[in-house]
Amino acid sequence: MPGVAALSDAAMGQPSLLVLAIVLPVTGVLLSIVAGGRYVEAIAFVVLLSGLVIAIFIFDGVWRGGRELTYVVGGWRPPLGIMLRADGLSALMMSTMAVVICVVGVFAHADFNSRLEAAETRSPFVFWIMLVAVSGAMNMIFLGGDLFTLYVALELLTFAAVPLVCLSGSAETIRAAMRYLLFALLGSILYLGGTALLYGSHATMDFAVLSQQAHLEPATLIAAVLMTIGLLAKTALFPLHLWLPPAHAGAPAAASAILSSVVVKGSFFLVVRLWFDALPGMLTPAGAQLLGALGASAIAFGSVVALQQKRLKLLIAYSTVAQIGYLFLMFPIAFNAAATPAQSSEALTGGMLQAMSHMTAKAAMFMAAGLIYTALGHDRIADLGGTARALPMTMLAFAIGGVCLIGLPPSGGFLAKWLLMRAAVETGQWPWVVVMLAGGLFTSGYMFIVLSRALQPSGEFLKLGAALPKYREAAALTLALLSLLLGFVALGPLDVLQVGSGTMMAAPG
Amino acid sequence: MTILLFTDVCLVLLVLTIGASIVRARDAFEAAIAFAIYGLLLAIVWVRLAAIDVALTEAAIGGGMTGMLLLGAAARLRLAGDDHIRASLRVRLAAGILSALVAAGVAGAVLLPPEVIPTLAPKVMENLASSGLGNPVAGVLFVYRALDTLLEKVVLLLALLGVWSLAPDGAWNGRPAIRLYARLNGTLTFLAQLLPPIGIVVAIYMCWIGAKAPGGAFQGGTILAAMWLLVIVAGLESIPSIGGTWLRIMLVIGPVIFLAIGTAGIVLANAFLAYPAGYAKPLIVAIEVALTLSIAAAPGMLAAGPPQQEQRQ
Amino acid sequence: MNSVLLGVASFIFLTVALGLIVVIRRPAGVDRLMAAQLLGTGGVAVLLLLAVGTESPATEDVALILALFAAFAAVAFVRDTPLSGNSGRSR
Amino acid sequence: MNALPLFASCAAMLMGLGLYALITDPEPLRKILAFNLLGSGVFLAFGVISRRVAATEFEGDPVPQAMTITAIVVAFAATAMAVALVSRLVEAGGRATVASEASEEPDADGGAS
Amino acid sequence: MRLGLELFTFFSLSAGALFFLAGTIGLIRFPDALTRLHAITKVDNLGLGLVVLGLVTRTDGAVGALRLVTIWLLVQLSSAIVTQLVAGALSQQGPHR
Repeated sequence: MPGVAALSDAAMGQPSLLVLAIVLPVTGVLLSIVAGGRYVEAIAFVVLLSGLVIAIFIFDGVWRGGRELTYVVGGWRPPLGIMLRADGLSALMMSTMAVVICVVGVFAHADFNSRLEAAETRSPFVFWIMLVAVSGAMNMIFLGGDLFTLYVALELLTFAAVPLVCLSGSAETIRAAMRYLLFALLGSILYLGGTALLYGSHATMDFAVLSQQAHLEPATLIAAVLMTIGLLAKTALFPLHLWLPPAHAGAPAAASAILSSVVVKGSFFLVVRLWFDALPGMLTPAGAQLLGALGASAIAFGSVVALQQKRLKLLIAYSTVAQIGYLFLMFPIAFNAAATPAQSSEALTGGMLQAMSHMTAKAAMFMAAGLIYTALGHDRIADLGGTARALPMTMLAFAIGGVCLIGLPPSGGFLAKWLLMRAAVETGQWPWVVVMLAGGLFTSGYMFIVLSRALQPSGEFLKLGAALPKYREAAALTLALLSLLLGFVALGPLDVLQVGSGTMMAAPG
Repeated sequence: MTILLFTDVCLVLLVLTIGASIVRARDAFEAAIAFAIYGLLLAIVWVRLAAIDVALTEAAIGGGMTGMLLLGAAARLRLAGDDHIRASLRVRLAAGILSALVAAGVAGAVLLPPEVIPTLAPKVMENLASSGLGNPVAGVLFVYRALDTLLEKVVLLLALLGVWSLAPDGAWNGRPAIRLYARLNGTLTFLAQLLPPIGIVVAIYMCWIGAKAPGGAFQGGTILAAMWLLVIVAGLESIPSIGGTWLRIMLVIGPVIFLAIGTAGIVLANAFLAYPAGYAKPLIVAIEVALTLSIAAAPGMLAAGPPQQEQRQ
Repeated sequence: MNSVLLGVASFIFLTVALGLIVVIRRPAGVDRLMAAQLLGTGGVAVLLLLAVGTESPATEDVALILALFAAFAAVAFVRDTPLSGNSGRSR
Repeated sequence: MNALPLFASCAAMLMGLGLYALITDPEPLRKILAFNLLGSGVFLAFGVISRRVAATEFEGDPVPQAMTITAIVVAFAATAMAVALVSRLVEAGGRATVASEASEEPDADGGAS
Repeated sequence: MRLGLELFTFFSLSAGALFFLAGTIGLIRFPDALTRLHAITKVDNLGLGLVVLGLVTRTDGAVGALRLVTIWLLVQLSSAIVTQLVAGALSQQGPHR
């Protein structure tokens, strides 16, 4: 049913697609609660697939239309009402997210098959509903143009993500979930505090209105700082990363993939929106340098700790800590006093591409690690010998994901880092280039450790605990290949990022 | 009027004192009782800020439900034994500086308002008449910012699923292990028989008056939830199993009707969550009634906790 | 006359505040519960006086909810007080 | 006769108090309480901002009030979920602290662990 | 007549306020929990009753008056229950300070 609605609407090419991208997952969640466990997986698939179709239509509309799609909810224009907005950033992120979440859904089928059970069981029921909820919350974050709506969306995302962390129910994962929840709550309440102050100064929550009204004055600045700190706590940027590794490493593989690749991007996306769209030109070079320095520290810290990990999933989780650092390198580059609008925009493009590459690559790597765990019954790096021979497809997916993280051509990671570095060089900011190169070396280091272990022949015949369905390996490989091929978006779709990002060019620095 | 100013000074000092006593309490149980007091005080603060809708919400949720929830948890925790460890001096010092900075920043930002106070109040009032509502807060919640309100209901449901997801594997579809009042004496039973009818009347009144004066679905629903819990705690009714069809329907009925009317707006009023001209008020009242039912169910189940293996009665 | 009402409201609030500040320092949980009860009754009185004194009838509804929820802290308290075993709480 | 600066300072101080307790108190339940304190400070800031309008013809700005109501409900949901996690943690055995290893206690500026 | 009503209100409210004061003093000064319980539940309720009595004359019509009385009865009820419950809990717990 919802799928039909999606198609007919899309055929009309209406901006009401934006509404559908949010209404559909919400409907899915509500329907699943009533329909019960046996149907949740089917509902999730319908919703996620339609979500993918909707995302593609929105992308198509934005790219070919060359302008942002907007939808005024309830017919009340901002500042009184709420406006949904799809610009190049949101269209690209939304499509990538939709692909990732669909593939992870396919991958998760084996772990959370709900149709076999006679009665509703806990983990499939929770997993599928939360997966749908994550997609809805992310769509809301990508399309939202109102700071307070985005607060609700952030909470939606948090409440969908926390149960995914402790799906297994062990004391360890519950502790990780608790820690995650506390950080996330702290983050959202600080964000809300900033929202209150912004409303106090400007009587609006809308990005577009704010960007015209806001100017550098203490209250606005304090608000923006509070919101940024809150969002950084949710994004797990060093030194607020403490919750991430246990939470991401302890969850089931499919959940880890979603948490690490998709969920942290939600709050990151809002940081970008805040500084680039809502308060353009307000991030002082010093503030931008600070964000960059935190990013650099995250790269250093995450990589060094990743190198010391004994378990594969923890290694990948710490690699996420490091990769999140890369995302914040675009701020000092884009907000440098010397940067021309074109260079700022190049840095932004690089940063968003990094986010997309990490989304696909990290999901692939977590899925591969999950398969290895299923097959071997453990994920100790030291005992991975022979895995490459026993599970060639899985290891290939893992390796390709690593290639993207390191930033080798033609991967999306390469293009992202290349864009960032070029912008950095052109604006004379050499230290960030060094940081990125060093980060790449570190990444190669821990990838080498894992791959060299996996390529070693094992002493005895490697006994696989369980046979892996081919489609699961294919799912991991699909996303890995996608991350590899993301480098080719430079040939076309990447200029969609320019759509609607005109506001930030008003006053860089 | 200066006497009120003096009272406000005392009110603020009292709020801060109780707030500090929450932080400084020796154990979590005492802190939780202090928090229930704090919630009641905040309701008075909201009255002083002329935000009656918020005062009602705070009295029902902050003072009532959250207090009850935290008291229950603190008691369970106390049974498990808790030893109060303190953070190191270095941590406390750094936290103190950070908190002071945040407080100073917020104080600075709120205390120094712009010369012309920016507000949406005139715009809200201007357009309120077309919706037929008399309560501007309800107007914001259900007309201008209805999307937030709808999503917030989904947040409530997700939190409930999150709580349920903590059930042991075998206990799914069981009943939440809410703590009952252990002693068989007539006092609580008496209260649980007498108070709910009054509460239901008050809840209906709240829901009904919400369209024109402070009140509404949130407050009405929370009162219903509290009454329901009271009846359960007194042992007069058993709590439903989380798999119960009726419970599931109750939980989603509010958001579903909200969503349905909102979606119908695409066709009938040319925008999602828009109301056809002339029908705004009855539609909003319908949404509020349905939401009241869902809100009665969701916070009640949230406070009851995850289902348990052995079904204690 | 309204200023008389507000004056009485202030007076009652001050006595309640005084009681709260003294009681909240006491160690026993029961005393804190009594503080809640004190605030329940006194708060209702203050709100009613404010409602009539400032001519905002909706404030009476806040008092109504306060009255309705006044018993809840106590119910939760007696339900959750660990009675058997050591009663260390009371000292 | 304007008490508004008073409530504004109160909001800020509650935020500070809540933040301090959230960072320093190691027990999760008390962290939850601290989160609620912090939240109430933020809500009061909304209230003060709403009430600032009283200088004009309006009693208060309904938009921040409506947002506060939404946020109070969300905070309640968060509290319920956190409480359920703590209870489960206690049942699952072991101490109800959030730190996984005592040695791994986060640093001062590490926020709310 | 009007003056009489106003005087009635004035005295009623004053008396109510004094009862609240007395209740608080009792809460602070009484030696043990049970007597303190007396102080706050009984005396404060009387105070509230007097306040309501004073206010009834100031409300317009029977509905407003009824609402006030309902609120008072509600507080009465919950006070009575709380006293019972807490006293029960205390007596099971043994002697107190």
